[in-house]
Amino acid sequence: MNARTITHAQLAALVTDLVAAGTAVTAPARAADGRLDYRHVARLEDAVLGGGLPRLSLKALFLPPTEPLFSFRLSGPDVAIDSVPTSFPPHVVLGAVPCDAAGVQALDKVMDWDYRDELWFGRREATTIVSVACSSRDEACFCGATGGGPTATRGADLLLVPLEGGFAVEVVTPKGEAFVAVHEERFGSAPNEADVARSRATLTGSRVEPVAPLAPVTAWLADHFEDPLWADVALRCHGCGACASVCPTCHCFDIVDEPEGVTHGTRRRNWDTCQAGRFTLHASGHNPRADQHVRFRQRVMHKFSIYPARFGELLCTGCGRCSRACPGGMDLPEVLRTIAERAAAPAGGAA
Amino acid sequence: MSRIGVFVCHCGENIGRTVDGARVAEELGTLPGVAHSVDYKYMCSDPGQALIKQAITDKRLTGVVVAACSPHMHEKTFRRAAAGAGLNPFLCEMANIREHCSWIHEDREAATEKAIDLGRLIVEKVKRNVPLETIRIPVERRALVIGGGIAGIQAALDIADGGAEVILVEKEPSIGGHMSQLSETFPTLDCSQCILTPRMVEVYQHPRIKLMAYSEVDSVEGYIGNFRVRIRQKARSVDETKCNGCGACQKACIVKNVPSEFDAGLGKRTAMYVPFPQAVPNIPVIDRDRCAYFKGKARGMKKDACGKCKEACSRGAVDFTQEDRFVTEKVGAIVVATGFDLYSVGKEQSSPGVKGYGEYGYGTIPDVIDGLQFERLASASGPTAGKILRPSDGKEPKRIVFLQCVGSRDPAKGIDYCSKVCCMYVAKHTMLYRHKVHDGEATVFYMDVRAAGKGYEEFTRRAVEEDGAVYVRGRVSRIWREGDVVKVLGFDTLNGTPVAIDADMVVLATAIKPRKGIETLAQTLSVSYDRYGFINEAHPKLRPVETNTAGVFVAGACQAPRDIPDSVAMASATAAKILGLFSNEMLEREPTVARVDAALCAGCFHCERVCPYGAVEHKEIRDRKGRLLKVVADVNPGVCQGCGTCQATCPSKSVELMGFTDEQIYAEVNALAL
Amino acid sequence: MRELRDLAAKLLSEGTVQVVIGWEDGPRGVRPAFVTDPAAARNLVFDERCTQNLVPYLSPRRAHVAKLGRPAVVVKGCDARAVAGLVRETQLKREDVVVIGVRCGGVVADPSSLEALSPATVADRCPGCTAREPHLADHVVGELPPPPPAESRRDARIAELEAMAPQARWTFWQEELGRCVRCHACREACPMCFCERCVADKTQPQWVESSPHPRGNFAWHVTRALHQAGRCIDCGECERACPVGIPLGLLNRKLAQVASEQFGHVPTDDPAVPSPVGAFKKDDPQEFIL
Amino acid sequence: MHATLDKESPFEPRLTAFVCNWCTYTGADLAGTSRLQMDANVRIVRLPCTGRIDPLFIIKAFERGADGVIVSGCHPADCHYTTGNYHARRRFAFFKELVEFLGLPEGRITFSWVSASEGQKWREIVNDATARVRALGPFASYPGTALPAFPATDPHPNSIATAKGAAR
Repeated sequence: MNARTITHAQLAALVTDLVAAGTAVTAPARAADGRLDYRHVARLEDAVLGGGLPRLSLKALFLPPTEPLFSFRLSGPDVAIDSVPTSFPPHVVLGAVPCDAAGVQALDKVMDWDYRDELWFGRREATTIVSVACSSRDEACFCGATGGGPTATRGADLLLVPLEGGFAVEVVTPKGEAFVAVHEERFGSAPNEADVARSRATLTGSRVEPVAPLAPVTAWLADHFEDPLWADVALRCHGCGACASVCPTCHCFDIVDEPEGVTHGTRRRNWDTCQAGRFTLHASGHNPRADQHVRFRQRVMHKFSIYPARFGELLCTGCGRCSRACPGGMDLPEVLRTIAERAAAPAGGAA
Repeated sequence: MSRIGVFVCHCGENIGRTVDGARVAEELGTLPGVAHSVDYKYMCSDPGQALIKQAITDKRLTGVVVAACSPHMHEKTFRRAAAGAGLNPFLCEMANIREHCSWIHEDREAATEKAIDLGRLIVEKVKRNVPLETIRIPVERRALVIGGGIAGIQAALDIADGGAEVILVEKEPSIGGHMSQLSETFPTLDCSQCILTPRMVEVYQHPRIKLMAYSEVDSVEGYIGNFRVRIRQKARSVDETKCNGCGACQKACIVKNVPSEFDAGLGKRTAMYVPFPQAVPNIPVIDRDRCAYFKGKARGMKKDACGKCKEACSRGAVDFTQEDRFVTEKVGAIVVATGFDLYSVGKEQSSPGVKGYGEYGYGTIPDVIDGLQFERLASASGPTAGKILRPSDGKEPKRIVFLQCVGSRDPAKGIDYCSKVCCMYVAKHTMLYRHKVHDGEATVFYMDVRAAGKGYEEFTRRAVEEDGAVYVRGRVSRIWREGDVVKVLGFDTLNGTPVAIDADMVVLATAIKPRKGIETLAQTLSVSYDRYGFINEAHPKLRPVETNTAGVFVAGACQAPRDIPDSVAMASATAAKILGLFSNEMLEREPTVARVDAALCAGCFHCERVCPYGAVEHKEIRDRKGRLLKVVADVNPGVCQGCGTCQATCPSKSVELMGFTDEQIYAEVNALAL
Repeated sequence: MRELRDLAAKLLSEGTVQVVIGWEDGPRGVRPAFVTDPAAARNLVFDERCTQNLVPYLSPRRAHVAKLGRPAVVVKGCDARAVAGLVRETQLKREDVVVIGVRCGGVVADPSSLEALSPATVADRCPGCTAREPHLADHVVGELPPPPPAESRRDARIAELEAMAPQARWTFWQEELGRCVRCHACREACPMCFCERCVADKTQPQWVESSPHPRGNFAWHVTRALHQAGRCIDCGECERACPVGIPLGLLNRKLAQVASEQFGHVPTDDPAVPSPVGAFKKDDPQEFIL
Repeated sequence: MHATLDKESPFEPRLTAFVCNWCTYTGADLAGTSRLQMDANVRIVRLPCTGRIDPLFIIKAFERGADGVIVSGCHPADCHYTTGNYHARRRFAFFKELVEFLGLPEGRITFSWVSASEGQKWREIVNDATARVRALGPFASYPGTALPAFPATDPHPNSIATAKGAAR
């Protein structure tokens, strides 16, 4: 598809256009405490593009931490149900970080697996995701190892790559193309390919990932469900689930009924995490994942073995939020590195 | 699904006037789980109760809500009715739409709306009620009586005569208490010791009374019917099994100048002593703080400083090596009868907030004495052999001024209450004085003369009319000494004139206070006390001898200032209560007690710290191989009184108060949502 | 540092303990270390980056750590209060753990930070610290470094909030608590949150709604703070663990001020000093009660 | 004072009262027996003791539509269970300081000691608390209660208080 450009001024005008037309624009923006969140913005100046990872990932916009599924009302023997709408007004995400956008796309598979999650796809369809190439990285980042990178387009409808005075606009999907068509007057002609290549090279640089590509890890996991490694690597894990909260791909939820009085209430779904002890607690009191290291294994297995086996892709985009969030100093790249070393060791030499 | 029956009472016009009972019944009838909802004129009447019973049977109700008066009024009535129809009584609850609604609102619409809310709240609670069984606990048919004054003696005798065993603990070397110090008693002027001593001997000889004098209660565990009491028997330094009370040791004792407690400091005693000749048990004790032998040892002397008593004892009963011993007794009930202390007139006060009267010169003017000292002067067994002689020079006082309400009824000094006995004993003192010193003049300063009691008013009149006591209504502002005269400056509020009297002696009727250290004992027993330290009765009118801790009773002046007849009556009342308690093999208790979910309890024991009754115990949880998994809290249902403080304190809500569970309260709050 | 390493190696090789829980250099700053081999004791570090409180690993509910055997734990003065807390609340027997105290001159707020200790980077609890040398310790190692900066940003922030109108304060906290996703990391990282089943996970009845909506979040954060009232040992782990940066330390600190001003209680590493929970004085302040 | 006298004010607050069985509940009974007229806005939940009253009850009452809460029990030293009210007093000292620090205005929650003989005082507590909450307005309208963390994702905005009829 065609590449285009957009100047800062035109981008600002675009945001104003959208907001004026009633389209919500969400972008990384400073919260009161100065940290970045994906928030509604009314003007481009409020957005912080390419300034790093917001606290929570983009997933929260499509699978909110809590959302109502329906409300119910008892009337004599009858139960009346009020459903929530599954179609949503148009919404634009501006400045999605590439690893966040990739997470959303990875989740499309499970959300359309045994049943189609109408709320997820209702929001997905209403939303246009405009990524901005990533210019910030630290030692927790390992997107390259998961097939991504600072200019990866997975999950994005449009990708903005910084150029002097504005951005090169890479049109990734038909939805992105349609978006450009609607706002045609804001976009400029095709960018100078050399400028774009230079900008991309600056961002990617001589980047060395803390982990090698993960195919050997996936292979090793398949037959190392029981391995002494697990007890060792998870000692410092508190089981707090901060990792899952900030993760762009962790998507487990709990369903609860909240009464609002004797006869009515709301059913909601709320984020949950396999890192919590009670996640697998049976009514009998038995817990198949009673130990924290088993719960940690579950998280690694799901991301790097179970999900790939079922859907053909990793459930990790290498954003590194889990390492940064962990109060116990757990480091997923380090764990993956350790596994990769075991995988590379001669058979029988590892365990 | 629950099948709740709702019964809305009109209470005649009482509820019906402001609450539309029919509408309340109709609205509550639409709630999920309500199978039956009716209104009726008088639910507590026989036909009303029959209506409930019939519905329980016909509609197979699983719970009953009676929307009527306060549960304090009729909860028992309706629970009994429910039980009569085969429903567990604890599945029946009341919504208070009379005291809390119809009687306090006039707007019929607002009151009806509120009645519906209150009814819905209880319907939602009752849906979560579970059948509870009355708790039955065995009873140890032995009683502990703490304090060997007249109240304790009477309680012990009455309980023992009723057939139960009694342990009587007295901290002094002899029983008898304050009554043994009195000369004569009002309003009959019979000799105190003459009526008391036979009772003391009776205690000593009673086959079912175990007397433990010179002993103190150390700790109390357990609960009604099942107390375990640890008693400290203080070392007498005399072997009770060998001593025959001959008194040779006392005669031999070289320390002879110890102020006698029994004589209120007016006489002397030896260090090896029996407090008074009629003491029970008649066994001496060594006052180790005063004894030359023990003082020598305390100073580190290698050689025995004395040993005269030991030498004098023909039976070898004196034992310097004796130590405090502890015994543990099981009892089913406890009587607290620790009596009183006198308010100390001087500036030094043991109780916070109470101030003394420096202006009365007590402690500095030897001829200003208190009422108890006067009793000793008037007593035939006292230091003056019953002659009224003043302490300073041993002369017979010709003019005595008596001051009532010294400390009592004086908020400025920190005591608001009336000490009750002083008006009577001051009248008695004036009479005793005139009977012994015929030309003596007795002047009484008083605020009021409170002589309510059989023969009391007549008694005080006699003091004035027959024995010539002069009563001056007013207070004394200052007492000082000039030569051998005690100057008293007061004010006669009836005449509105100052009064100055040159007296030979002044007697202060000081306030009555609970025994020093009563707070510690009360805490040991988990009974409450007022700001002065008097033990609180469970109900000031209807449960005057019970305390807030089941199985602990109170008699005599430790509950409030009491005279002898009051103390004896209370003592007999406690005995009746205890014998009633002991007439059952098993006790029945309301099942409103806390229960711990051992699986969820993390064993932090905050519950133990807040429990007012010490009902929380530690329980070990072990696996099948006997390995200790954890230690959790466990509530003893016999001790728990059902306050629920544990549950509100428990961070994880692992303890539930039956009848007021979290589910029930949540449901009540939830029922109020619009 | 050598003193610490030698002691750890000695305790391990003598068999006094089977694991020493301390700090080591990790991929992102320092992190908790579980040393079972005497030779590995040389990896242990202690410096101003050692922010983490390691005492949560002693909780009876950490089965995977307990499996390693009898532990020694390295504590700063503030962390020692957590050991005292666990002993006080019968979660830990004092004799079941060897406590190695380290003398401390303050730590940084973020242990993965590369910046040196300064008034800008110091952890909120450090200014004015009175517990720089642990008392509840079997061994105390190291020299006492100079004290941390004495200005408390946190107390100033509390005063600032208290000066606001209630509605403005409400709005502030709604924004802060509104970010909560109810992961309960604050609870899991807390040494004093050791319940078998947290009240927030109780469903019959569900006092604290598990949904991260403003209502559920308010109930949770009030409950969490109240359950710490008078018990919080002020290690700051809750706030540090929070993935969305809620200033939980302000709530804890506010209640610590109440405990101190009204009940005379300050956190201590003496297990014999009772917590104000379960205690009362007859003349406790009650001006707020009509 | 009676609720209906306040016709000019359209808002009638709802208050939930958590009271102990022995003192305040009985005091409220006495107010009834004495026919002391008072505002009809308060609904009493009876507990054995203030010691049983959990801050969670108060939070839940607000969640379920209460505009104000009253907590009342025996005066110090009068507790039927000796010390339950002393423990409650500490608990509520912490609770009150905390919720006010979180911005709840003073006056939404009333703490009181009302003995079994203080029917008159109970009426004052009820009328004064009702008047205070009436002046503060509905809790559901308190600013900031409906601040969504994630814009445009939740078609049913929540608030700490139940918006009346929101779930119907």
